[in-house]
Amino acid sequence: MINKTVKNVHEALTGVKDGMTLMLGGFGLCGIPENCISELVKLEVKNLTCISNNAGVDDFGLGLLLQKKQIKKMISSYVGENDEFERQMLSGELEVDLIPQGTLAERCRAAGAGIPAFFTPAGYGTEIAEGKETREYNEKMYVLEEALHADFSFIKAWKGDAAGNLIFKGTARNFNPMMAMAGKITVAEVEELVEVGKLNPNEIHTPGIFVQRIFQGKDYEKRIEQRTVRPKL
Amino acid sequence: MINKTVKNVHEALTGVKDGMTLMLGGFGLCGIPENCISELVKLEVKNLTCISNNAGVDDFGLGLLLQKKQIKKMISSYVGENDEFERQMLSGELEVDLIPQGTLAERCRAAGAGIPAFFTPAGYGTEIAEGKETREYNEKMYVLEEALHADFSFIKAWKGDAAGNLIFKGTARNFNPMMAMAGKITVAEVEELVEVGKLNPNEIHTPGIFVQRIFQGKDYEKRIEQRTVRPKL
Amino acid sequence: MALDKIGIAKRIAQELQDGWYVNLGIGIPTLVANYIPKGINVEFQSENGILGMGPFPFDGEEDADLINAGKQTVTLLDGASIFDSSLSFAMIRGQHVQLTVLGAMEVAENGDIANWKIPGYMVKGMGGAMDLVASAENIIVAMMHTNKKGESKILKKCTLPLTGVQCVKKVVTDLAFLEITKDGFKLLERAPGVSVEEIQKATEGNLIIEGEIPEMVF
Amino acid sequence: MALDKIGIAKRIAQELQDGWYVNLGIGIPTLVANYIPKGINVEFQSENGILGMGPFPFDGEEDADLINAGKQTVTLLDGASIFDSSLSFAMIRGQHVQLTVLGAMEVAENGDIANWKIPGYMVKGMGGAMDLVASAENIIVAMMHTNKKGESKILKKCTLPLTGVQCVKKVVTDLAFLEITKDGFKLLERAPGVSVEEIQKATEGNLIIEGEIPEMVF
Repeated sequence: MINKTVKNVHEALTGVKDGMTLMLGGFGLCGIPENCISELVKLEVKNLTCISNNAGVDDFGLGLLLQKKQIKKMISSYVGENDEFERQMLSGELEVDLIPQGTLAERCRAAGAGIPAFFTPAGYGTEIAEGKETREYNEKMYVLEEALHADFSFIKAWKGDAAGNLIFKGTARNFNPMMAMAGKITVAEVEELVEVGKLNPNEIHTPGIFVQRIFQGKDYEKRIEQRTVRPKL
Repeated sequence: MINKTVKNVHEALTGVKDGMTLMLGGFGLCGIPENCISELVKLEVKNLTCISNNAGVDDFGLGLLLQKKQIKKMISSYVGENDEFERQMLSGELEVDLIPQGTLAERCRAAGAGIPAFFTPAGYGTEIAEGKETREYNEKMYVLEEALHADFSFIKAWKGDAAGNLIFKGTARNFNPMMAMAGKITVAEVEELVEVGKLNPNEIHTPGIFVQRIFQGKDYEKRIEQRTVRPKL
Repeated sequence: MALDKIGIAKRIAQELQDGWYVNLGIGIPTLVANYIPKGINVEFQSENGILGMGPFPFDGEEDADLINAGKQTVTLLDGASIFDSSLSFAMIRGQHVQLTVLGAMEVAENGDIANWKIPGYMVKGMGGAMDLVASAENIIVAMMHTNKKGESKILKKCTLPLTGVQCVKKVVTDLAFLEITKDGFKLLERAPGVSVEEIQKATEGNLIIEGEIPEMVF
Repeated sequence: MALDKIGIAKRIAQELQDGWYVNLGIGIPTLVANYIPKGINVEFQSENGILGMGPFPFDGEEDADLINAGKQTVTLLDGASIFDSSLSFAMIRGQHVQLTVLGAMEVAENGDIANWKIPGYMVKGMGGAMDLVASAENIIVAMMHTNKKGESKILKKCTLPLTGVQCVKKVVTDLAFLEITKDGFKLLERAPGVSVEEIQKATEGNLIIEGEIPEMVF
């Protein structure tokens, strides 16, 4: 077994530098690497290109990096819910590349899977396809999209082991597995780091080969963006 | 919940016709849809194009269909271990299309994922790439490969429910999940059809949306091709 | 009388068919889930990774790790499954989802749709909309027939940046139920009490009126 | 004396580095797993869907649902994981596997490899070999230096249909340990008791001999 455990978040982020391209798992505030984000703020690394489906809210998630102006460019599918983001974007301080959500997911997977490019129908005939190669298959038009790599990927999982195997919980899975595949160095923070051999090999979502560093995270806030409920009967 | 249950293998194969393209899960004899193969033999459908990583052995797996000369064309990555196959291939009765294993897996997934084509490095510079578009990305050469669809996909899983959700066991998973995605009609046979709600949503390998028909299989032989053991200490 | 949002959702719900997997967009489309016709089984797909999505949780039972694409806390029904974003969009792109319902700012008579960007305004992104409209074989748009100034949003040609081309099949607005044909918007039904003339007036795109146009029945 | 299969496997095993994921082909490469250097942790990947593959099961404990790429019954070590074929080849194609060891019929001085097809003979297929050789950054070939007729299999140019181009990095044969450089096969080590002349004679491709060539040390 190859041991991927690191002591803490500080050791996990060794080597993160100004100007790097980072992927961060999560959908909205669900399944985001809270510990890694806090450490990125602490490290004060700048000019980051961040690839994440969303950009957090003003005071949580990637919003924390935006407040400190650490992000030069965001690559996302949806960036609402964030006033500081809007301000920086409209003022031109922040570069934003918007990508259809399915294309974003597939471009991450492609990078991890050694597929440099693939055709997708998403965005054909729209400004997203401008300058891109298009092609017809079975009377439908497709756009050629390329793999999307990262220097570091920051992943949040529910359970993990020293071999780097990960299991996610509910919709906190989302982009995490593909981004784990696409990072040169993938750092996984987990709610529960279990003994090797405790995870059922059949139930592992992300095999350890995609994870270079893993640590037990702490103080998870797991903030809910839209608390929608029905009254108890 | 959309109920995919059918009574038995006979009902499950309704609509299978001469000349169709079929996908069959499994690697070697591991994870093959034993019940569906038996029923295909019984149905005496002919001129089939079969997409499966291997072609079985003489008296088991796809070998049973070969013996009855029901297969016109095999699309596989490796077809050893089968004398009748060899005879039919060398005599020209059987058409064979050999595809690199990873490309085969990815072409099935692509079909199921609405991706008509993708670039892969496998086979570049070999006869596999002849007549295919090639392209350079980051100083490496890639071949363009297209999605591979099937009229029917036959899948073998360990556990399943009426919603069509599947869980595989060990390496019997192999090609089954991708082939489930690529069939116009996907038929799943399972060792254990459990009550809906018994499978943990977090542990499902193939979500029910990819399965059109499911039934409780029976009489699994699960033959071992190479029984390799070490003596008990 | 023109339909309210619930009326639009109710009319769209009538289009659901037994055995369909359905993706509902944010806003009016989400309401469709509340009006599934009796005797029909459908499953809702949420593009952040749920099949078999259920209603909101009971107060106190919400789980931060279980949200829908609108970031709302939800529940799972029996038979549900969870998957990652790439498999989720594999389902969508691979046309395993039979119906997509989403909102729009504009729809054109050729089926073009614009719903993600207004030049000069903050652009929040397309989320999964571009994948959904480019992939679904069956797209129903839920929208208001006109904007706040009374200008038609049912157009000859979209004026806003497109989300997808020639993809919308049907449109349910506060005024009418329209089908997109090669010649334009075919008027299928009128909202209760709304006249063909009112619909005609509110429609900039080519409106095809054949014979008697029935009122929607609820 | 020329190495036997076990000797070849042992020499290749010395190349393993701590923390590597390794894919072993069928035949001699499989034997490499038996000679992992002490103090080194590696994990074996089997392309049919295993990471952390262990030894053969104890007699009576074999499981039909747990086989390796050679269709042999195997076991899982602690920390193992199981996945489908598409994720397995994602690992391979995406270069997450640090070393691939496989057999060959021919290797050329530019790193071309032929190991899947002999025209006129029954072709069994390439299995995962084409994906492996096209993807791996580090490929070691385990093979005999010559064929049964004594003809070299270490060539200027492959005569058989290729499996992959310019991909092989190192070759361990019964006679020698060779590295492929831009100028040809660089002789790194001799099998115990085998002379440089013997190796030269058995090598058709350009053989680069620089200085004293050490014997392999086991």
